[in-house]
Amino acid sequence: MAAETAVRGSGADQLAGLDALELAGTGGPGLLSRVWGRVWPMLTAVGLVLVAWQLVVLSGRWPEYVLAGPITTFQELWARLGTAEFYQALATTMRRAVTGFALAVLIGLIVGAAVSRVRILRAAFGSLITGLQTMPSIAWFPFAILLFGLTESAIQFVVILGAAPSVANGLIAGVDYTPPLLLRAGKVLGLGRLQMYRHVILPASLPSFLAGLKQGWAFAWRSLMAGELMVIIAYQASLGEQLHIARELSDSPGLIGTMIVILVIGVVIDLLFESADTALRRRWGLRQPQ
Amino acid sequence: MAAETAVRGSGADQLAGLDALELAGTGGPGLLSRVWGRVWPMLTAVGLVLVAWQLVVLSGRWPEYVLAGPITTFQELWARLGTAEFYQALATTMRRAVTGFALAVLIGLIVGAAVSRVRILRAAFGSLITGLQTMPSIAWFPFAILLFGLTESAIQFVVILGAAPSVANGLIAGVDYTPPLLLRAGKVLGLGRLQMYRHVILPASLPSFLAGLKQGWAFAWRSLMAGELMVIIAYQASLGEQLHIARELSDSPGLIGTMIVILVIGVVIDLLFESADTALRRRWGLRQPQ
Amino acid sequence: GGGGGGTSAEGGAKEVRLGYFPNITHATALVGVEKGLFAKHLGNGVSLKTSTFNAGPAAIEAVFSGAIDATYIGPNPAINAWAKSKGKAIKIVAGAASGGVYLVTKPEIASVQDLKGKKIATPQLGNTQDVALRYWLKQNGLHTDTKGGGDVHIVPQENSQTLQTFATGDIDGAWVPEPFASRLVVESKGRVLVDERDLWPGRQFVITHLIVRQEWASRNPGLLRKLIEGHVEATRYLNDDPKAAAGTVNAAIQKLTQKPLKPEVLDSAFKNITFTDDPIASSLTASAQHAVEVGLLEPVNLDGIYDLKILNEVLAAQGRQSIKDR
Amino acid sequence: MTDLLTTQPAVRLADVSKVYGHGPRGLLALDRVSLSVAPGEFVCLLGASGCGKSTLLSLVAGLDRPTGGQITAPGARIAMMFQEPALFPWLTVSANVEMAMRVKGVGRQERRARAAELLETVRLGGFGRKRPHELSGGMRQRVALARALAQDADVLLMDEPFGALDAMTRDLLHDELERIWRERGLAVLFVTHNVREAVRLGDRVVLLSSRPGRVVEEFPVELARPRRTDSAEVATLAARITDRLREEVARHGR
Amino acid sequence: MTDLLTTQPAVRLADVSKVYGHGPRGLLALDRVSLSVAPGEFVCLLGASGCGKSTLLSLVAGLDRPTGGQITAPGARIAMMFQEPALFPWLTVSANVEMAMRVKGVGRQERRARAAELLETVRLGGFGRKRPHELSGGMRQRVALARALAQDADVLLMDEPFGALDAMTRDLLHDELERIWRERGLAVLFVTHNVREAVRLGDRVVLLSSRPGRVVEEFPVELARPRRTDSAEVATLAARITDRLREEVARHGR
Ligand SMILES: Nc1ncnc2c1ncn2[C@@H]1O[C@H](COP(=O)(O)OP(=O)(O)OP(=O)(O)O)[C@@H](O)[C@H]1O
Ligand SMILES: Nc1ncnc2c1ncn2[C@@H]1O[C@H](COP(=O)(O)OP(=O)(O)OP(=O)(O)O)[C@@H](O)[C@H]1O
Ligand SMILES: [Mg+2]
Ligand SMILES: [Mg+2]
Repeated sequence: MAAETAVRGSGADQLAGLDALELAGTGGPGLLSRVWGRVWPMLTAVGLVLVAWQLVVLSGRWPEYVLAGPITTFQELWARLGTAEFYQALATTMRRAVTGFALAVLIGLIVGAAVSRVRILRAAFGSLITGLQTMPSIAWFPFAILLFGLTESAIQFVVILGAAPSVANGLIAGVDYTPPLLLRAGKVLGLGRLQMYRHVILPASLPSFLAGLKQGWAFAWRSLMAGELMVIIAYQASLGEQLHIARELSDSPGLIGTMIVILVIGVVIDLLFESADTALRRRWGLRQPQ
Repeated sequence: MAAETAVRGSGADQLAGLDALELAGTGGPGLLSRVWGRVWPMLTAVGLVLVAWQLVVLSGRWPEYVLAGPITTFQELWARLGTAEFYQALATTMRRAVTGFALAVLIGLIVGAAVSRVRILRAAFGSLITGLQTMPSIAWFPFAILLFGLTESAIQFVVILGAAPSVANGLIAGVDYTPPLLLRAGKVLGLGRLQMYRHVILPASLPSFLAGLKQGWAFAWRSLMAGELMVIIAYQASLGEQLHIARELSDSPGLIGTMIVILVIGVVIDLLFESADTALRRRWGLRQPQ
Repeated sequence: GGGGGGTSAEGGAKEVRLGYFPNITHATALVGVEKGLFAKHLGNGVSLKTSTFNAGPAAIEAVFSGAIDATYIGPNPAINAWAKSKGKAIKIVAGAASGGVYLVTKPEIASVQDLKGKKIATPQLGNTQDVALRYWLKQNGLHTDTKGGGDVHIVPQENSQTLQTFATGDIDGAWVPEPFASRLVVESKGRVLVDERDLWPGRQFVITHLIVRQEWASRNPGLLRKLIEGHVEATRYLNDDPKAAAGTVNAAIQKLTQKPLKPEVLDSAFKNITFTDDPIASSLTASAQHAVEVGLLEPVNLDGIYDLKILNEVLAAQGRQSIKDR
Repeated sequence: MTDLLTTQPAVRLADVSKVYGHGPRGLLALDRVSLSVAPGEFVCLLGASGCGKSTLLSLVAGLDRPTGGQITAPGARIAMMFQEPALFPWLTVSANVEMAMRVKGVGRQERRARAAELLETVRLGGFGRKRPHELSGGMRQRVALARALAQDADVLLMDEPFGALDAMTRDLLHDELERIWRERGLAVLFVTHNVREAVRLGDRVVLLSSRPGRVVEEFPVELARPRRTDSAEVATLAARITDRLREEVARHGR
Repeated sequence: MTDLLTTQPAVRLADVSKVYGHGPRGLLALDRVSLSVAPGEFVCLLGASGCGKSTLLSLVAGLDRPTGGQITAPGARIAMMFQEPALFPWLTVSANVEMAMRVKGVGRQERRARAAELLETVRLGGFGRKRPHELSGGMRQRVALARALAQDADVLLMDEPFGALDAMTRDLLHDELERIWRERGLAVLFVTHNVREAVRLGDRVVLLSSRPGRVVEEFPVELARPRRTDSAEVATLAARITDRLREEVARHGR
């Protein structure tokens, strides 16, 4: 008995030794230096773009009223940033984008879940989903108005039709590549159909789903920019409207200014998605901290 | 010596035996039954949609000139399919889509390659690429006309700006997930920087790149539908123009008919991408024939 | 770049690049191109290259970038282009069409006062029709604001969408140009409440005119003269033989859009539009004035936007009356 | 009564066959295999690649259905371990172990406690809040073992659970598995193609032929426990079985 | 001249150190390791997980740079095999083998012929047009071996090449490797943590300590070839080395 304990004890020691040996690793660089490492190249890039732009303007190839220079544009943008209207427009657009996108995610999730798990639905509607993705927003306008009249809902309808296919496709791709081994493991552990979905399939498809979300956001945003012209609601300025009006009025600084706002929003959203993605992959050990 | 040969011989036999044992497998179902398995649910789905549509029209909720029924629509579509003009429009649009997309792929490839491999470019422009994805096409119209005048090139410009970011993003994602082991293997085999790109990185990113292509196509197509209105080249009908005119004239059967054409093209293209994807994954053993 | 492709230094241009819309208010251009009237006046050595647009901004972008030399266009984009370029980019060199704008409402609306609390569509915030509606409501004691509030709710939306929303009852009326006004009447049983001509002195106000790129015009006065000669002949054709002209216009529209107008819409619209070489300068300045008054425009100096010298020379050569530019 | 229970096997396969596919392209993976595992018995299933070992375990676990024959596991709860750990990467180690209990509706507190206890059993106390990717291969397999034990099963199926581990780790895990098996009185059906491993662990080694899988021979292992993989007795029996196995394999190479 | 050449080692490491990371968070993976491999010698490098075996091979292969010390491989072309086959899945087996030659600009015809010959050597003649995923694990590793041989190297580095294979396949591949090594007179540096494998294959077994990696002891293996993994002599030496290794490992568990 004593002898056995000794053997076992030494076995445990050896196991612990092996474990300790396997688990070493060095830490990454600190947060501050990581953020700075991301920010400075961006700033440099922006600087370079500005310089190039100014040079084109200075070349005199086009008059200022055709292609506004950075100085005029930023004066215009700055003036706008000082008005309450700008922030209302921004708020309106972001509200629509976020709610529309949220609905699109919900619908994409349901459709994607159904299509990915039911083989007949898949064969019937799988390609239709991508087909819908290629449908330009303006084609939906008449139907949006038929169904919802001149209301916010009509805008949301267009946004959802733009974004939901991407979301669904992302989920479908994720489900497709759920490792069969995990499904078998789930089954052995006694998970039912719904539990399997909740505990195995959904989490396993998260990375691909996230990529679908990102694409969906881009589609949602573009659809929104178009849709905001369809229904102009009293006392609600919006970015889409501003973009359109700037073009309508041949207002070059206004147009470029609005484009800059759109770009900045796009970049910020991308950074959000990216950090979600990075966090996810790190947590799952898909991306080793290098 | 004889003894050794005997030993070796039996070793070879055993190896061959093991190999033979590992390499068994049953074939999948035949091609015909596979195609049919895909087609009939689609046909059923189309049938169901048609019935639902007819029911809505019959309900009398909206007059026929606001929401055309399937019969009117298909009569209209059929009439169009009988004209040479329809095929010219289709040809024009497809030509623009394909050339624009091809250019977008080329540019996306170059940009994606540069951004994915050069860390500073990545930090500087990575998020900008997604930012560009969210920029609506109409924002580019003034610049397109500035740069290219009223030419096909202006349309292509808009298409490229729509699609190239997706393509680049797909490539970047693919490069990111190129297994480091393969890179090491390439290096040990003596591959130089460019050879590494050509022989290892590009092929390894192909599946993700293909997904990017698919998204890119959707963006390209939508941009094209908008762009075809920006520059209307005399006597060259196009799908985008037809869509717009149908809407402009509140021509419900014309609009729905054009939408059907767009959907069919979208579905066909999706099927092409899907079969490319399936073939690729099967060839690489990523998707086991089930 | 496509800038200035058709011009060389000493006015030795080989082509004239003209823009217009496949639209009934652009009938002058449609007829001029279809009947070869421009080509006839431009002569053998010069080719006419046409571009069609479906809205003003694209046409102005094309003018600004030098992709076209001249275009038919409505009053608003012209004022914008003038204001944005501080009088450097364009000139109005001739009128094309007048009239053809109506307030069409649901039949139950019988008077201005019935409009209270109703939704009325216009093609675009701050365009001529939008300004006209607001100014007219104001004169009738109805208050509006640019945000869509007030006694009457003004909803700017594309004309095509107006057709639909009127049919579904989402809006109660619309202040729109032809052929949309006629379609509202013919297809959706709308009723004409106001003919905008009745609001203007001499029942005349500009709806389409011809603008040119200043840089091009100054380098190619000879080509400009020929272009205007063609324009004048096209206008005369429209007035001399309206029936045949209507057919020509519809044929041209069909060629460009594959969809002709319905005969009843065509007839009604054609009757309601006057084709004239007179750009009706007074209506443009008055409209700009109204826009300032309803708070849609910063005061803009339109002095010099017209250059009718060549037009008047052409008219004089035919023994016709000259046209005033204010 | 007690007598009846003890003589009744924990798992019994009677003439079990399995065909993959249909008709002429079908593949006979298992051909009338009969086999029983007594409660508390450790049976090792040995065979070359593709001889249907995994197929057999899938059938017993209920992941797939036999084409012919019968499988009975009277009242037995069955747990299974795969060649790879098959842990859910998005869950912590503890949550992985708790999964089976969670599905059954066991309360949070109780689950936690039980998982901690099981992790202690596989010598991973204190690792509950790590994620699978932070562990080494050997540790992951131990987590998978803990997860299987959490099912409170009477029968444990193991499909080459230690195939991917290095020799040293494997030796140590053999000791651990033997200890746990003895403590819990489990019936174990252990699949491997490592002959020494089979002899080291099993009460009985069953050798399957290849394609179609058939029981070729059974070797009772009557060596005293604890055994050592590099002991002479194990080597001797292993050499005997190996020769039989090689013969079986070489049959396919000619 | 000939004398000089034969006494000059194929690979020589002198006081090689490697630190991952910087400053206080840095990790000393290798600590002044000195080691040489003579031409035609088969050296096995043995050590527990994380002791720096892979790091050492990376340094020799030129995939990474040492922090201190010197590595000389006079005139040697170096090929390497990894634990996983690391084949390019988009290329056929033959194209995989041809890759190194393709990079060097060898003509198509010649490449083909040479690849076929090498595949014959690893007993995979006729499999050239298959894709890697169509092969079994053992076959893939043999393709990887053929690919390494195609580099016409004098030195072959092998990083646990057979770790993922089953015991039987591994035994067979040991025979094959030994044959090829002897035929070609390669210098082999073979990393493993399977003691029996090291004794089975090596002329010399070098035992590394763990973190920092240091050479603890060298064991010359003076057993006659061909050896059998389950022979008594191999087992005896293996047991000795194992004890030493376990001691080394247990040091980290306390
Ligand atoms: N789902 C399937 N469809 C068709 N054939 C299959 C399937 N699963 C296994 N097979 C075939 O059945 C035979 C037995 O497979 P199985 O996986 O049970 O073997 P194994 O003994 O576990 O092999 P290994 O040692 O490689 O794990 C093999 O020839 C295999 O190709
Ligand atoms: N790129 C790296 N960055 C930081 N640390 C590293 C890196 N590569 C290896 N290490 C660390 O260096 C040590 C030695 O690693 P190495 O991979 O050489 O060990 P090994 O002996 O090959 O282990 P194994 O048997 O697990 O393959 C380990 O502690 C490891 O965590
Ligand atoms: Mg198996
Ligand atoms: Mg290693």
